[in-house]
Amino acid sequence: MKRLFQSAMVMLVVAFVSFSLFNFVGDPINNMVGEETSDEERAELRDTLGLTDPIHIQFSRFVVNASKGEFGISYQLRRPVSELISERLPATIELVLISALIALVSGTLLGVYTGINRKGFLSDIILAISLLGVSLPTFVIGILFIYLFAVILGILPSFGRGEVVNIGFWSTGFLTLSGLKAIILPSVTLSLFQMTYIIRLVRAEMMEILQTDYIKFARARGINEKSIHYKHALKNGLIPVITIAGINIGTLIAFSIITETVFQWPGMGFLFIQAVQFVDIPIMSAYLVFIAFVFVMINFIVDILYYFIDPRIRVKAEAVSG
Amino acid sequence: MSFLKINNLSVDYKMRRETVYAAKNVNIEVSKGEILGLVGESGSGKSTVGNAIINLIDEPGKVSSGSIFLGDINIHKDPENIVKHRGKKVGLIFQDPQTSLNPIFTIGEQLIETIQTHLSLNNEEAKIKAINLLKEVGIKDAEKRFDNYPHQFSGGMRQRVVISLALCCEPELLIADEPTTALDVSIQSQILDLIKRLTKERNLAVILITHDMGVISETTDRVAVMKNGDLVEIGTTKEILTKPKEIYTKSLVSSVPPTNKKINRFKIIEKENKSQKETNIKILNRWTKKEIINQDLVQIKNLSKTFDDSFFTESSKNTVMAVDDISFNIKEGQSFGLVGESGSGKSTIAKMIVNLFRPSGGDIYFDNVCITKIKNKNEMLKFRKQIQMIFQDPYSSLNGRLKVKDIIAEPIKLHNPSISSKDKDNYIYDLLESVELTQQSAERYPHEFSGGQRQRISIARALATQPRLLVCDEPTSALDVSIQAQILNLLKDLQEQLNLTILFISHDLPVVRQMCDRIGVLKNGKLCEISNTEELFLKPKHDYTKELLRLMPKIESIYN
Amino acid sequence: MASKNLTLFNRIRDSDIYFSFIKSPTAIVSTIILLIIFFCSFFVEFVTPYNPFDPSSLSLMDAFTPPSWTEDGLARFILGTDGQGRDMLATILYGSRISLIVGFSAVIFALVLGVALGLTAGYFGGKYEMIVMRLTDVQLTVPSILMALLVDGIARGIISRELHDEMAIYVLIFAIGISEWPQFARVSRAATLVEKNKDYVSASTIIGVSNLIIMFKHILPNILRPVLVIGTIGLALAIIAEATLSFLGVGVPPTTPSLGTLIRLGNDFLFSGEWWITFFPAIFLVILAFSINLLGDWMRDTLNPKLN
Amino acid sequence: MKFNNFIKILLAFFIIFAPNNGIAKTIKWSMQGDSLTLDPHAQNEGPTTQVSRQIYEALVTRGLDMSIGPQLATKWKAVDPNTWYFFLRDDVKFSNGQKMTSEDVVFSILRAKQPTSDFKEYISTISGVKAIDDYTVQIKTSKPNPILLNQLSNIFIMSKQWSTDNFVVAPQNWDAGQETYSATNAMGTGPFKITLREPNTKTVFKKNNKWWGNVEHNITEIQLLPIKNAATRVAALLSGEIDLVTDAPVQDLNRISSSGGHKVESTPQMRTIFLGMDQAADQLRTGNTGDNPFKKKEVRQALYQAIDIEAIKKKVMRGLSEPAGIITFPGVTGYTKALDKRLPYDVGAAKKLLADAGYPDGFEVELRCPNDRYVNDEAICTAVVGMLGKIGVKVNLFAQTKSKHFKELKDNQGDFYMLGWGVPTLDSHYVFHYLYETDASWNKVNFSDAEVDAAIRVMEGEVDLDKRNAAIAKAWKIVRDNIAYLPLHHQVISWASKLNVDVPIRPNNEPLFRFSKVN
Repeated sequence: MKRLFQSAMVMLVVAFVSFSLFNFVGDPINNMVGEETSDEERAELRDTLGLTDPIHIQFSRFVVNASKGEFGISYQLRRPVSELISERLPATIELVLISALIALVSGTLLGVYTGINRKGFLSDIILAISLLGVSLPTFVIGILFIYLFAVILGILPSFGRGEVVNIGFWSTGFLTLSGLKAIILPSVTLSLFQMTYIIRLVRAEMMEILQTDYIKFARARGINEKSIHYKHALKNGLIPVITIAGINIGTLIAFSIITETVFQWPGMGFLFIQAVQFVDIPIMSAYLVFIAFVFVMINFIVDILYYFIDPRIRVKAEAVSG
Repeated sequence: MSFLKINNLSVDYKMRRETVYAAKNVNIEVSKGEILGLVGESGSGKSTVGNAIINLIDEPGKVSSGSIFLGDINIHKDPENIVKHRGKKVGLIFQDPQTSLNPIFTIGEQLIETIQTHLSLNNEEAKIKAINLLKEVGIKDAEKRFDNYPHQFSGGMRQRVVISLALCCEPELLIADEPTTALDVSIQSQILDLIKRLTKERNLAVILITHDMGVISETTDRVAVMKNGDLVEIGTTKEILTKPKEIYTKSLVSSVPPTNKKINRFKIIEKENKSQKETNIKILNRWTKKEIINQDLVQIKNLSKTFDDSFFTESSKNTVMAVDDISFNIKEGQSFGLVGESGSGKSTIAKMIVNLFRPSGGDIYFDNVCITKIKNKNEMLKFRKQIQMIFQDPYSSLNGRLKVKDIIAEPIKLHNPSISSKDKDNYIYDLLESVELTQQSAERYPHEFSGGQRQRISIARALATQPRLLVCDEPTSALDVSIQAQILNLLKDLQEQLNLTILFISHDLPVVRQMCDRIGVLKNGKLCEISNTEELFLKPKHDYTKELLRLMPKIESIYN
Repeated sequence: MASKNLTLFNRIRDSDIYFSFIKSPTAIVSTIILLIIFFCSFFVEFVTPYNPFDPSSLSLMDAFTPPSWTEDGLARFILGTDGQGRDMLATILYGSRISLIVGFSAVIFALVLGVALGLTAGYFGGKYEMIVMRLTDVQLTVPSILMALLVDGIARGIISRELHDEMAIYVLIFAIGISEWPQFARVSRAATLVEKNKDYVSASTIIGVSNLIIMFKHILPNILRPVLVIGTIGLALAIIAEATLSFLGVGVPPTTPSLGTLIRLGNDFLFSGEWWITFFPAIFLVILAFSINLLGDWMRDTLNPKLN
Repeated sequence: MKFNNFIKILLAFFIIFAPNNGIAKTIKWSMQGDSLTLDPHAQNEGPTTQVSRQIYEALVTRGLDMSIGPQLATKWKAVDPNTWYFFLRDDVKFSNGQKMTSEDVVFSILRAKQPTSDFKEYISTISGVKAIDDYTVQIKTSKPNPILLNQLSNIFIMSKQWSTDNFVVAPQNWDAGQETYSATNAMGTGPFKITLREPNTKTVFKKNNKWWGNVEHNITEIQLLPIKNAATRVAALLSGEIDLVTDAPVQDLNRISSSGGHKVESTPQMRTIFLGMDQAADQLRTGNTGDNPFKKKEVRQALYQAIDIEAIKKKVMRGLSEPAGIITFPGVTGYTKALDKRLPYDVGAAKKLLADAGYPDGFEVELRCPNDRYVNDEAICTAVVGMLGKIGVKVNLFAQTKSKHFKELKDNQGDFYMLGWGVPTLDSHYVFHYLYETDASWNKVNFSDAEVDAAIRVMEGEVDLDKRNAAIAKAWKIVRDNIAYLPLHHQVISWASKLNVDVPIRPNNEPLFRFSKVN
């Protein structure tokens, strides 16, 4: 309950920020009409748009509209923002999900490996590469990939989503070969940066856990190393990974802006970056609210997952409720 | 015929500049049904030996030589094979039951896994065995608690679970590394009784690693004394405690505060220690010595403190009574002891007296002024000057980023801003000498000092404001027994010469007996009884006091 | 004075950090590389005779000169020239200076803000702490790049365009800094919570030292280690973030290009054979970030703070 | 077991949904921008027209050689200078099968004159449209209009029935962000029809089997896949994902043509790039001298002569530009080689002119540039900044996206700016009418000359070609001597495609897929 309330507060704050964007960054009327519009027409428009109402009424109207997904009309593309977003949502979601999957799975696996084999040659290599990964800006990786896989080798597409299939309102690239091929480079590019973070975090976590008394005690009981590593240590080590995964997805959505720009991926990030350059406030504020919503949802899911995975939290909650 | 034979065991740590020997040519034998005490101060190598037996030494440590026989098998011949003996032949218990269990598996899962690692039992059989074990170590409702997670057990219960885990595959050797240090006295005795019982019932060979001579005296059959990696002396417990041969053992034994009598000073036998004479207290001339007037300096009236428990649980607002309606007085020049187990509220009282916490109820009077009601900062400063405190942990009580000089200068400058730089330096040197440190210490950083020396710096800092009341919160519980003796001597000297009033807080009854004139016994935030020291020890009134006295490990028990 | 220096020197030499440093070739190499980069970037006027931002010194006919070791290269342009005839090496160094200024300023801004808030939050606790920590939560809700884009977008909206170009670098510093401060706040709060409960703080309180002095004289130096580690890694992140924003075209204006801007501009020539225009700034950026990260990584291992 | 099932389901999906590309002849076409709207009257803008041109047709049209020829009208005649008759084909059907008649033509022309139309000024001289019979249309103009046919070639004919059915009788109100059926759907008489429209992502054209014309192409499908980033666009072409790029970056042409699988075609575009300087303002908005140096012709000439256009051609344009002396190009009535000759590049002379004008130390000004409109627009501006720096004029470059650039220019925010001008009518009048006439909509240098204005009136009303040409020549001489603008070059456009894709290049950058082949 407390969590829910906090989430609602966060959403409200973000909504207020984006509402302020609307109202205080430039004159919305100026953004909507041409310079030849007369002052009377402007005043009339202002009135019909309700911009003369008191601020709290405007804000509550904004919140109501936002909750219905209405953010007005893009200044640049002259189409309803809700439509633009819903058109591009599937592309971003698919890209982010695949990247998150790649980053989480490979990041965790490599992190566990390097955490356990601390001194190994392979571990050193993985760590060096992961450090390089953190040092390589996403856009550089993207350009490199395009050059290598699309131009020189010609095996993977360099832009776009390939063929998409529409299932209801959702357009998916997962059901065609070209769609699947098209997602490889962007998703790998997007995941690399996150993956290296996860490797390092999981590794640190594993190393710390392997130093703990209970691991030592397990060793002293003769539990074999495999079980110690992959049962005792790993399960403990995975708990923070859930949090990481949550943050990870959010960050991926943000970083998809870059990837989408480099690979011309028709998603929301691409839309957003153009909006920023054009000061297209409706799109910017809608995007902001959307991101905040995603984050709140992720946090919520993470909390629930914690409840199921960490007995310390679960038992406490039960004790309180029971 | 001894069961365990350790021959010429050496363990070394390759450090960046030199190789440190954590154990050097150690020879120990233990028979079945026998408890061997392995005693020594911190850094003596006692835990290293324990861990070395099953090759559980942390990097970069290594067993460099020696052999270890379990019965006829030299288990160190093939280091790979030791894994097989862990848990199966040798059980190990660590100090802290809080961290010894994997928090996300139920104790049942951990037991069954361990059992099935070594014994070929199916799940059902393993479960039956596990539950029997839990019953054996004294866990009630074993069937039900089998599926509980470690955090659902109290500290003592957890240690029982740990013991059951160590014993579940019926090892023949049990190594208990400080198994009761993290536990309260009452629970300590239960665990020690359990170990003794199991030793007999299962005919175990046991190595009990501890620093506590009382525990040694009450529990072990034979004792091995270690110092700096060397085995100093080994023999029956009685021999060692009553007729130690080596000078180190003698000093160790004499440093232990006796439980049955009050002595004036501890005898310091260690040869390095040159200043046996009474401390030269140079700061005396700066001290406006108070007349000893038979008057209360501190009056505690109906003091209470509650903590919000919302810190621990999310929703419900539980409040915990840490201190519950406590009243006592301390006379000027007296030393007053507060004893109690962990969670009894003794430190909370100390923190309220030094005004770190605000009481939830009741008042504290200092020199007949109610200091809990002071709001004005400058007014408060006057009392801050007169009440100082010495803390338990010498490692955290000094700011590692400051030189000793600056640490001690802080209170001096704060309470006497006009002091000249030269005068200040001289004062610092005087203070250092008063706590038996050299002037050169002033230029060094805290990490260059040992625990005992740091505690001295702590004392020097506390004395810098020339306080009338010194609150000592477990000042020696983190120190080795020989150092403890020195610090306690120092405190006694200072108190005598400066006519300090001391509030001495400790869980350690023998220490309190040596230090205090009057004692209050605390339990769960309530004061059970207050009486003069000798009266309390000889004629305790409250049941809890009696219980504490009964359970307190007594080094003298060996004489009986 | 001399003796004081000596003791400081001795202290450094005796410290574990120093020992670990000279034992770690990666730490030494990355430090040397960083020192060279810092030196060349900040004293670029003395390192190279060219000033790529003085339009009158440029000759368009020099444009697209390849690196000096290639067939068509000219000795006076070691790494070749870009499409405007600017010497690549000079352009990169000037660009790196801007990247470094932005990176350092952003990190310092984030550090000061984050540590101040985290320290006070950890120290005072209560409602204030709750508000600060909620704030970091909300702030973390908006990922760094997004935050920077938003700040930039808002700045474009409210600052006049002429001012915007002048302000761009400050906007950028603010944007990157504002997205990094929660890290510092969290780490310093966590460290403060640990330190606050240490007895030396209680000792100072009992002596009567004021809260402000306790926080900044006693606690601050003790929480600096993890903060420095975060700061080092944060520097690499800030430099990359700056490059990314500039690459997206919302960073510093092209008239004072940073490394990211250079890569973006050079990217147009990736396929046309003039690879050096994008390759050298990119590799320079990667070396810079990699060296900082190597150093940060070594610091993390050596100082071994628990970062979370 | 479970996983296997999953794979089976996945495979099944593939079989169902995988596109069948075997027989189809598809052209994948890419450029930087996308059509803004499919409504053919809502936006008069390059890519929008390029897309509409494949679906919609006009009464007359320009062929591959850019000459005007019949399309929906087979012939036409002017019975008097203000009355025209157009005789329509009787075999034209819309792609939905419905017959096209004069009623549709009348409807469409009137639609293009409505307030929400972007063509209302373009055809402002049309005063009346009338259907004489099913296949004859009468058009009346308010004054003699020598370029009516030119104008009509850009007015696309829609179906009245379809528009009525879908509530799009009026053009989409683009500025208000109106959503109409016509903005996302198209139904015309042209050789192709649109089957999929994802704005800024993908537009699919399929062959219109009901087209009336003689099918010369062999294309079954066109996919328009806009790629904003130039490098990505080239990468996509090189990797074979794209067949045709109609705005290939000049620096990549070598790389593309040397790939072995691609070819590059270039042709001078009907567009001249130039710089404008506000000559009317009393004080520059971005200057540092407190006055307006551009008022002085010497200053304008100094700037002109300081620009090394050959260096720009060689380094920035890679040889693909034609240095220009006037803002019009070969093929436009009024163009002559002599007019197109530039003043010599001469830094010394430029410095002297500047000193003579009273600015020996130069001055400061901001140069506004688009960065995504013309070939290497920003790079040209950067080069100009450097060149002007050499004569002491400190130019601060401000480059931004085209939509903002043009909008702010329209709002009179520029002192010094870059612009490009094409002449779709191939007549000098178009240039004068927009760029030189007093208070003309794109005359943002605020040039004003009574003689030029008078000459423009002659161009509009004079049917005697000799007199008209004389007026044009006179006007050109005046503006050239005045240095009203700083002409830079005529743009050369380049199309790059796979070797097997044959799309004839056209100077107006509009592909005509009905003449295209995939081999």
